[in-house]
Amino acid sequence: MPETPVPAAVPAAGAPETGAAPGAPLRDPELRARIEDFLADCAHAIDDDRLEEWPGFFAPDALYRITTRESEAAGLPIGIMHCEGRGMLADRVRALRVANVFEPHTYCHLLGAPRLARAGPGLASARTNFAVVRTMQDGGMALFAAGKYLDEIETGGERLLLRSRLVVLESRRVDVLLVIPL
Amino acid sequence: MPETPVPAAVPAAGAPETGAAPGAPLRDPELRARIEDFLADCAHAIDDDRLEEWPGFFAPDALYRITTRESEAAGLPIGIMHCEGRGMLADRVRALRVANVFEPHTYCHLLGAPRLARAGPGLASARTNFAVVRTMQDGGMALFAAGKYLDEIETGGERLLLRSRLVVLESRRVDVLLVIPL
Amino acid sequence: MPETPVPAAVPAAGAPETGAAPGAPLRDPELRARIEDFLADCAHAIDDDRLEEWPGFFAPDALYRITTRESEAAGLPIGIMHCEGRGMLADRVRALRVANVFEPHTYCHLLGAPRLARAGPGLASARTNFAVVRTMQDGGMALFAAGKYLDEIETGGERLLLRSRLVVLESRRVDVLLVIPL
Amino acid sequence: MPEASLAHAGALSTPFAWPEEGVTRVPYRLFSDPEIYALEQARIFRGPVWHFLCLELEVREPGDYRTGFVGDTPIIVTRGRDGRVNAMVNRCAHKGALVCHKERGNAKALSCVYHSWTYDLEGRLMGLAFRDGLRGKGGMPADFRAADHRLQPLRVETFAGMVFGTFSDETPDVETFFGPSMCAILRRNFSRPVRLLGFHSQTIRNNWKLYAENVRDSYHATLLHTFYTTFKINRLDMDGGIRITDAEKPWHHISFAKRATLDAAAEYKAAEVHSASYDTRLEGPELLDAWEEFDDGITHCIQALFPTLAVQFTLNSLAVRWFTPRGLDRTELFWMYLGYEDDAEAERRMRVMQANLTGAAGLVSLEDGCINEFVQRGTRGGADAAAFMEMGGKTVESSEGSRATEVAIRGFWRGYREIMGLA
Amino acid sequence: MPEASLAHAGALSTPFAWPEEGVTRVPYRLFSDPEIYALEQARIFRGPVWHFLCLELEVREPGDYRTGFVGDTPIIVTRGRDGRVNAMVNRCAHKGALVCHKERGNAKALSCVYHSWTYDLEGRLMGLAFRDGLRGKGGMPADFRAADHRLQPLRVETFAGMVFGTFSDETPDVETFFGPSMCAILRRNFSRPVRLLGFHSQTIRNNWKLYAENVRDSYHATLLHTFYTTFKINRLDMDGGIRITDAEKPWHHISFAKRATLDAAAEYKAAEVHSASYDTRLEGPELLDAWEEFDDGITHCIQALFPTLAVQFTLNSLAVRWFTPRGLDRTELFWMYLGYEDDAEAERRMRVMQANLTGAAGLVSLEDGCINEFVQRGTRGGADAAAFMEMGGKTVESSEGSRATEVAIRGFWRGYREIMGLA
Amino acid sequence: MPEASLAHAGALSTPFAWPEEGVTRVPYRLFSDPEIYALEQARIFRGPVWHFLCLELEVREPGDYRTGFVGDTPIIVTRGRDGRVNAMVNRCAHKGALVCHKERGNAKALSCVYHSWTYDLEGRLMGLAFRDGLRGKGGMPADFRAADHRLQPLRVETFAGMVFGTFSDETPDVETFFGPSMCAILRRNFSRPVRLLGFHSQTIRNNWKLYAENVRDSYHATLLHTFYTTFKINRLDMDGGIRITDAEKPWHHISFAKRATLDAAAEYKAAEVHSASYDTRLEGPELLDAWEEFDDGITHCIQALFPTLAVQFTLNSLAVRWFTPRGLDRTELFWMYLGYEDDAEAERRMRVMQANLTGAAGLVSLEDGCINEFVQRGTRGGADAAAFMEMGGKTVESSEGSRATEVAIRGFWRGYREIMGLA
Ligand code: FES
Ligand code: FES
Ligand code: FES
Ligand SMILES: [Fe+3]
Ligand SMILES: [Fe+3]
Ligand SMILES: [Fe+3]
Repeated sequence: MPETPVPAAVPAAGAPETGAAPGAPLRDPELRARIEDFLADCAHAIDDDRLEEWPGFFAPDALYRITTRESEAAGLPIGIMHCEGRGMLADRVRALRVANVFEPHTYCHLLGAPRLARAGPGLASARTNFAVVRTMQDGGMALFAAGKYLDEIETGGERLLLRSRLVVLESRRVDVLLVIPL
Repeated sequence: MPETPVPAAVPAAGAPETGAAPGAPLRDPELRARIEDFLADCAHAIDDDRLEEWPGFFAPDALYRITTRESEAAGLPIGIMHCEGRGMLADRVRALRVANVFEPHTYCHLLGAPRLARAGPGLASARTNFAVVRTMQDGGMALFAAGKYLDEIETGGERLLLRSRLVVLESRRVDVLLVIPL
Repeated sequence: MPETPVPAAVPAAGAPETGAAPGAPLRDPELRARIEDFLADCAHAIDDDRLEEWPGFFAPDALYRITTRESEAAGLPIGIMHCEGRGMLADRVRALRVANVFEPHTYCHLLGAPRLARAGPGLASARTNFAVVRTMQDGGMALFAAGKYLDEIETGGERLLLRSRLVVLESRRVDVLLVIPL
Repeated sequence: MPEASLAHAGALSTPFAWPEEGVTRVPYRLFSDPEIYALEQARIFRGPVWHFLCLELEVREPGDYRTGFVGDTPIIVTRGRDGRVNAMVNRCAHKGALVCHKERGNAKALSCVYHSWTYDLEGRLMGLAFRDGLRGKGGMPADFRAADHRLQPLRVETFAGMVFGTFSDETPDVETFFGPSMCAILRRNFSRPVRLLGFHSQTIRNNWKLYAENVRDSYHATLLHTFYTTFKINRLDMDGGIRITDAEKPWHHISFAKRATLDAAAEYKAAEVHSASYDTRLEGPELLDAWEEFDDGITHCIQALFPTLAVQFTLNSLAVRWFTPRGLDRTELFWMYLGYEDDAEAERRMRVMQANLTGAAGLVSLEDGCINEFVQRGTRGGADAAAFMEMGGKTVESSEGSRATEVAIRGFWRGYREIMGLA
Repeated sequence: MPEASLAHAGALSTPFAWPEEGVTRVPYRLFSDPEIYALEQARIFRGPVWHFLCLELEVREPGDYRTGFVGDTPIIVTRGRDGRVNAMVNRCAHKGALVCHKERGNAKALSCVYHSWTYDLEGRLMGLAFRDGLRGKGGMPADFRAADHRLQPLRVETFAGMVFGTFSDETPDVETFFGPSMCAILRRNFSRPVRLLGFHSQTIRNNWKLYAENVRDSYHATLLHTFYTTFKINRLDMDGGIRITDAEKPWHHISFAKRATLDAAAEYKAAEVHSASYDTRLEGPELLDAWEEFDDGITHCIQALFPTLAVQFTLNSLAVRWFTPRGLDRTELFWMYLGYEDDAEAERRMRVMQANLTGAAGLVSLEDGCINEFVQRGTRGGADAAAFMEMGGKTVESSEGSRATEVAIRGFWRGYREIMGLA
Repeated sequence: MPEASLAHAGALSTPFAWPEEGVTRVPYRLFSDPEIYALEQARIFRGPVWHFLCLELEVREPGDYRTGFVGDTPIIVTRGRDGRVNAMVNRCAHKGALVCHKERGNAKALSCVYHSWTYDLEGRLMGLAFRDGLRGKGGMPADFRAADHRLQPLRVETFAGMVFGTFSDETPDVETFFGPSMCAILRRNFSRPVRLLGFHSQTIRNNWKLYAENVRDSYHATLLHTFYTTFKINRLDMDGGIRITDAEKPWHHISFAKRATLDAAAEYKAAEVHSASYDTRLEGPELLDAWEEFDDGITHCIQALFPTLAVQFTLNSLAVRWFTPRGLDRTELFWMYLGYEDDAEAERRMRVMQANLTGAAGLVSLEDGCINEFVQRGTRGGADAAAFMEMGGKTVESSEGSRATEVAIRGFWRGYREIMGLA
């Protein structure tokens, strides 16, 4: 009972070089380098448990959501985490530090090459596949999360800032719990 | 019973900067950026289930093979998949859509930095390590494939095209089945 | 009983664009490309079992250490491997070839984007997250190691060379054994 | 040991004796013995109990199907042409393949991909390929009767938008099983058409019964989930209590609290509640924006339905939570977030925000993802030891005035012990 | 339970009774009971059965060795100096270490790395380090006799380029075991020297016997593998049939079809074959380029040899397929693709292309990677239920005229039941 | 099968009989039978044996705690206010949760996060939240006595900086258990305050007893670990031997060698030692820089303490190694590297360099990471077979003159058999 319609033959062109990433390609080497470093820094801040720095990567009114591929496809408004504004990000970090109870663990982010594009004046978009390896205090190590970051990055200011980050997880199932941001 | 011969001492030079990748280094920032985006787009098209776009990343007479490290070392002509020409790629996609039966699942590609080189006029070579995380509909997530892409990329035209892609898997054992192209 | 002190609010600035990586950003496209290729070549030499080439990526008096996140945090001088000078790296390779007994297996390195910085005249620093997928001869494939490379790279000469590489593993537990260098 | 061998407690290779203190004691062996697990499959999951299958809205249209599990047994729920909801085992009558290998879909008929045996939406065999062979050769023998073969059906009842199924003919109807008091509150929660707002699941590394206890444990919330306490969303010093909804069958319960009635009690200072260390200013206070949705003043209400379902209305967050054993020490916990079709945009927005409190990353629930694993791991090597649960006394009866009690947990074990036939 | 405890069906902690309908019924318990698995190791894998070990070409030269498994037991196959093929358990006579820890190699002798006990290529202990200690201290006692210690040998026979081994002295010779009719077709396939063209494996998540059924299931191919049907490579409306090669021991069978004889039958329209939805134009038609390789008109031929081997010649694709249990619900399936040494380049090219049809990514075989898992999962919680297999009747006899039958599967179970001693 | 059921060998579902040859034979079933594993938990890990818990330096300050395992049972070790070291089961007296879920820390009291039951550093229940409910409602019944509830304590003794614990009152004191000769050498090694230099662990894929054998196997080192041999760090042709430290209870032993006495023996040529192929020039010879640290000439000394501890002094590398079962075929091996507080910088540097020889990546130890797995895998399907260990004779007695013997392994099995009660 295959519901999928029979596809057309190979698309004549299909502009594969831009693919899903919207907007014009972003090829300025300097800006590419800055964004690559920025994305790496954001991941490393989490991996190194410098979580208090993490909200600083976002614009004051940034949107940060973690959801699943399945929920996103279904257009469901509730995912797994939903923060509006840097303050809510900071609240998450402080809850983790002082309120929440969980077994100590660390993340190691593996980022694929970010697919960059121009999304408007002073705005870049990036789609970055990622995987997060979680390690428990006893040395137990596992692939905890995989998915993609869909980012909007403000490039106008002196420092780059995330205007929005949508984290789309491949799996709708979380192993144990999610407390350290992805 | 170690069959390996005793190795010589450290090679005097061994040109480690080029290593296995053939040809001259490719350092033109613009072309590097185009190829990086191209490789990412090709992976994202698969990950996002835009499979009908996938053959469009290949030249009309392209060669696409999936084989294993062990088979490649033994010089065996039969690997796991062998397609000659864009048409066979399209047939694979259409068979997946309308004929083959399997449990729904998705891929998430993680690409390492591509090692680029000039392979001739209008031709670049790329060796890219990759891992593919497969997620089943019930949320079960696992490392499905790891290996390397050995690509020949036509850089002469307005759009980049794969002249050939050899996918060399680390493992000779496939978990359950392989139907979505790697 | 949370020992962690209550954190301050969001750091005013926190220079997230440089984060943990020391020194000034390194944005010269040519040098970035050379270093990216160099790091990939070093990983590919191991993955392709060209281990005899591996010590050639290091300066003659280079320091190479593998340790764990936990040991590093505790400032313990003994990690998992400690080599001073290219000679000890070569000894490791030769022991692997002729003396040590283990089941054949291969590595596939997945490197994240290296976070580069200038660390002094003719010296660059790089922090690169990595994962290593280990595949046994029977096809058994698993995430064997994840962590970060903390590198010092000599950029003055004709060829790049590692002055030091600190491999910090996420897990303090090794699966079975570690004989092929990471 | 084969599942087949464990229809009765008498079949256990090691006899089980419940401690004489009764359900104030629970031997840890119950969380680590594979024979007990097999026995539960027969007595509880295939026994005289109503099991939550899905929400009606998941099979809204005729032909909609949705797969799931009752214990280890794979299930299909369908909406028939006649609009009625059906449930059957997802096991082909031919050779046992999953008939539906997709989690959701819509189909005119259920066709097994292996040999194309095809069933109607009630699970009756409609036809099979090459039944008469080809050109008179091969095919089924003359005495083959399609009517003898069908997908094993479950009894199905829907209530308040929820679909329940049971394998047993003895199970009383749903409203009797859950009791009028429970059904009343469920009607309150599902008084208007609901819409799905979110869905995800968690793997928790513990025996399913540890989560069943956790849901009924009104004693832990304020101590473990300090975010709750700190932000005064739910504390034991609010008016609230535990209502055992059926004194005869104290398997289910309702836990409720009225936020407005908070009257900070001295015991909170005494209690080792480490939330004391947390100052209560939120930088993003909109997180807790809420409105009085009902006039009974109840702002926090959880209904625990035996064995594996909980419905919660916390502030304005309506969620259905259920869990499925995935082996002796693994359980999958499902979260389904709901709103009403006619919610105003501002209301939906608040429900979305409040969802941050619960689920796999919930500010006040994430601890439950690991705490039951801590019990699973803590009890290793302790199969002969037992839990001690006398908080709120040793009896099983409603505790309208206080939630500093383990009465609801004792109620669960009362039901468990009875159904399992563990003397 | 220790393997040691299960030499006889009588040792099962839960007695097993086969349904009175006989092999038209197969209780699902057989796929989920660890004691049955242990019993199979003793009765089938260490019992009076020939097991495929490898191809002769894998141990071509003297000193070549190749490791593998018979059931759970690790095995070494060697080519001796005398050119004869030997097989022995890969378990050192000293303390049980794997003697060969590499999958393949060439060695003058087999030396265990742990304490350097060294064996000749037949597995006889040749020597051991420090047998007499050092300077007369330590070493083995005076009564130690090297001749008392050796690697446990298997009986070995080679046939048609294949190496078979058995643990039992009762097993009749290979040609008797498989029967003349089977041996004839194997000779046809291996009439000329073969060359290895490809090799890979799959992990399938099902009990090994579900794949054994699958290989013998001539009823499913046209229905599940719709690529087959669509491209008219193999359909039930071609001349073809099932040959039980030994009426007394109906454990093995040959399935064959003649592509040229296709005469599209009405039943195909009737059958719920969803391939109908697929138009048959290939954009890369060279995929199916083939030539008439034999004059018997047989274009599709599968030989299933009890218990875990299949040889297939589909169009021009010659492959040897075998599988090994990796636990109760895991099986490893191996694919070895062959051509003839004297193939013309164009012929080899066609074999390479046709390999796209089979294997882990095979356009007409990939479904078998998951379908047996669907059965494994569908039968969970159903240990007391059984499969129903009366397609093509209830008997076990050749069905030359039709493959719309389950006769070959019933034949497998006849053999299984007999060897396992399951009354 | 529940752990609870296996307090005695008589409870085994399959009777076990040790071969008449005694401890020169070890049935492979002992490495693959889950019931044996469960029996070991009761008889050995919860039995009359001292188990290594940690080093004193890991709980140096009052309030320091460190968690670990004795077999499968989770443990907490604490340093009390009174400076004494305590050990208790990491299982809350309330409902069994891990009381400490962090591996290390310092705390005034041990507070379980689930319901805040709080224990002092000796494990006595100090208080619990809402014991009297709130405002007189809820809380514990009148007859609740805190004194009836505590964390299950272990007996603890410290010796030479090591902390040992036992569950049994029968266990004699530590010095009696290990014997004067063993204690003397331990005192030699820990004569001065030590400092932690390194710590990591390995997962090895074998039953824990295979590693226990490996540690006692003086016969394999020179043959398997060819780096040892090649660089003449430890060879059988140095003066050295095996000292069984207690003839009555030959469970423990000391293995020693004097590097300076090497007198290359002809047997090394004879022996199939593949290190012959390795020329001995190191490009980085500083790896082996060492100094004479003791005046007894002993340069290589391993103390194996029943059941799962080894202390080693190789050249100048002092390490404590212990292992914990993680299931039937998994074991975690821990390495802790030590130096003395008053080491000179040059000395510490040499200890750091020499650590390259051992551990998970040790040039002379990495083989032990896989060799026991080779035995685990080699013995699959061989539950009825047994290891043969007559090197150095059939008795269990010191072998001062030679290490070409398996006497220490036989000693281990003597103890194992006695404690397990396996006739
Ligand atoms: S198993 Fe479903 S049709 Fe055969
Ligand atoms: S185990 Fe093979 S030589 Fe000892
Ligand atoms: S389980 Fe520890 S306080 Fe309840
Ligand atoms: Fe909770
Ligand atoms: Fe098939
Ligand atoms: Fe060793």
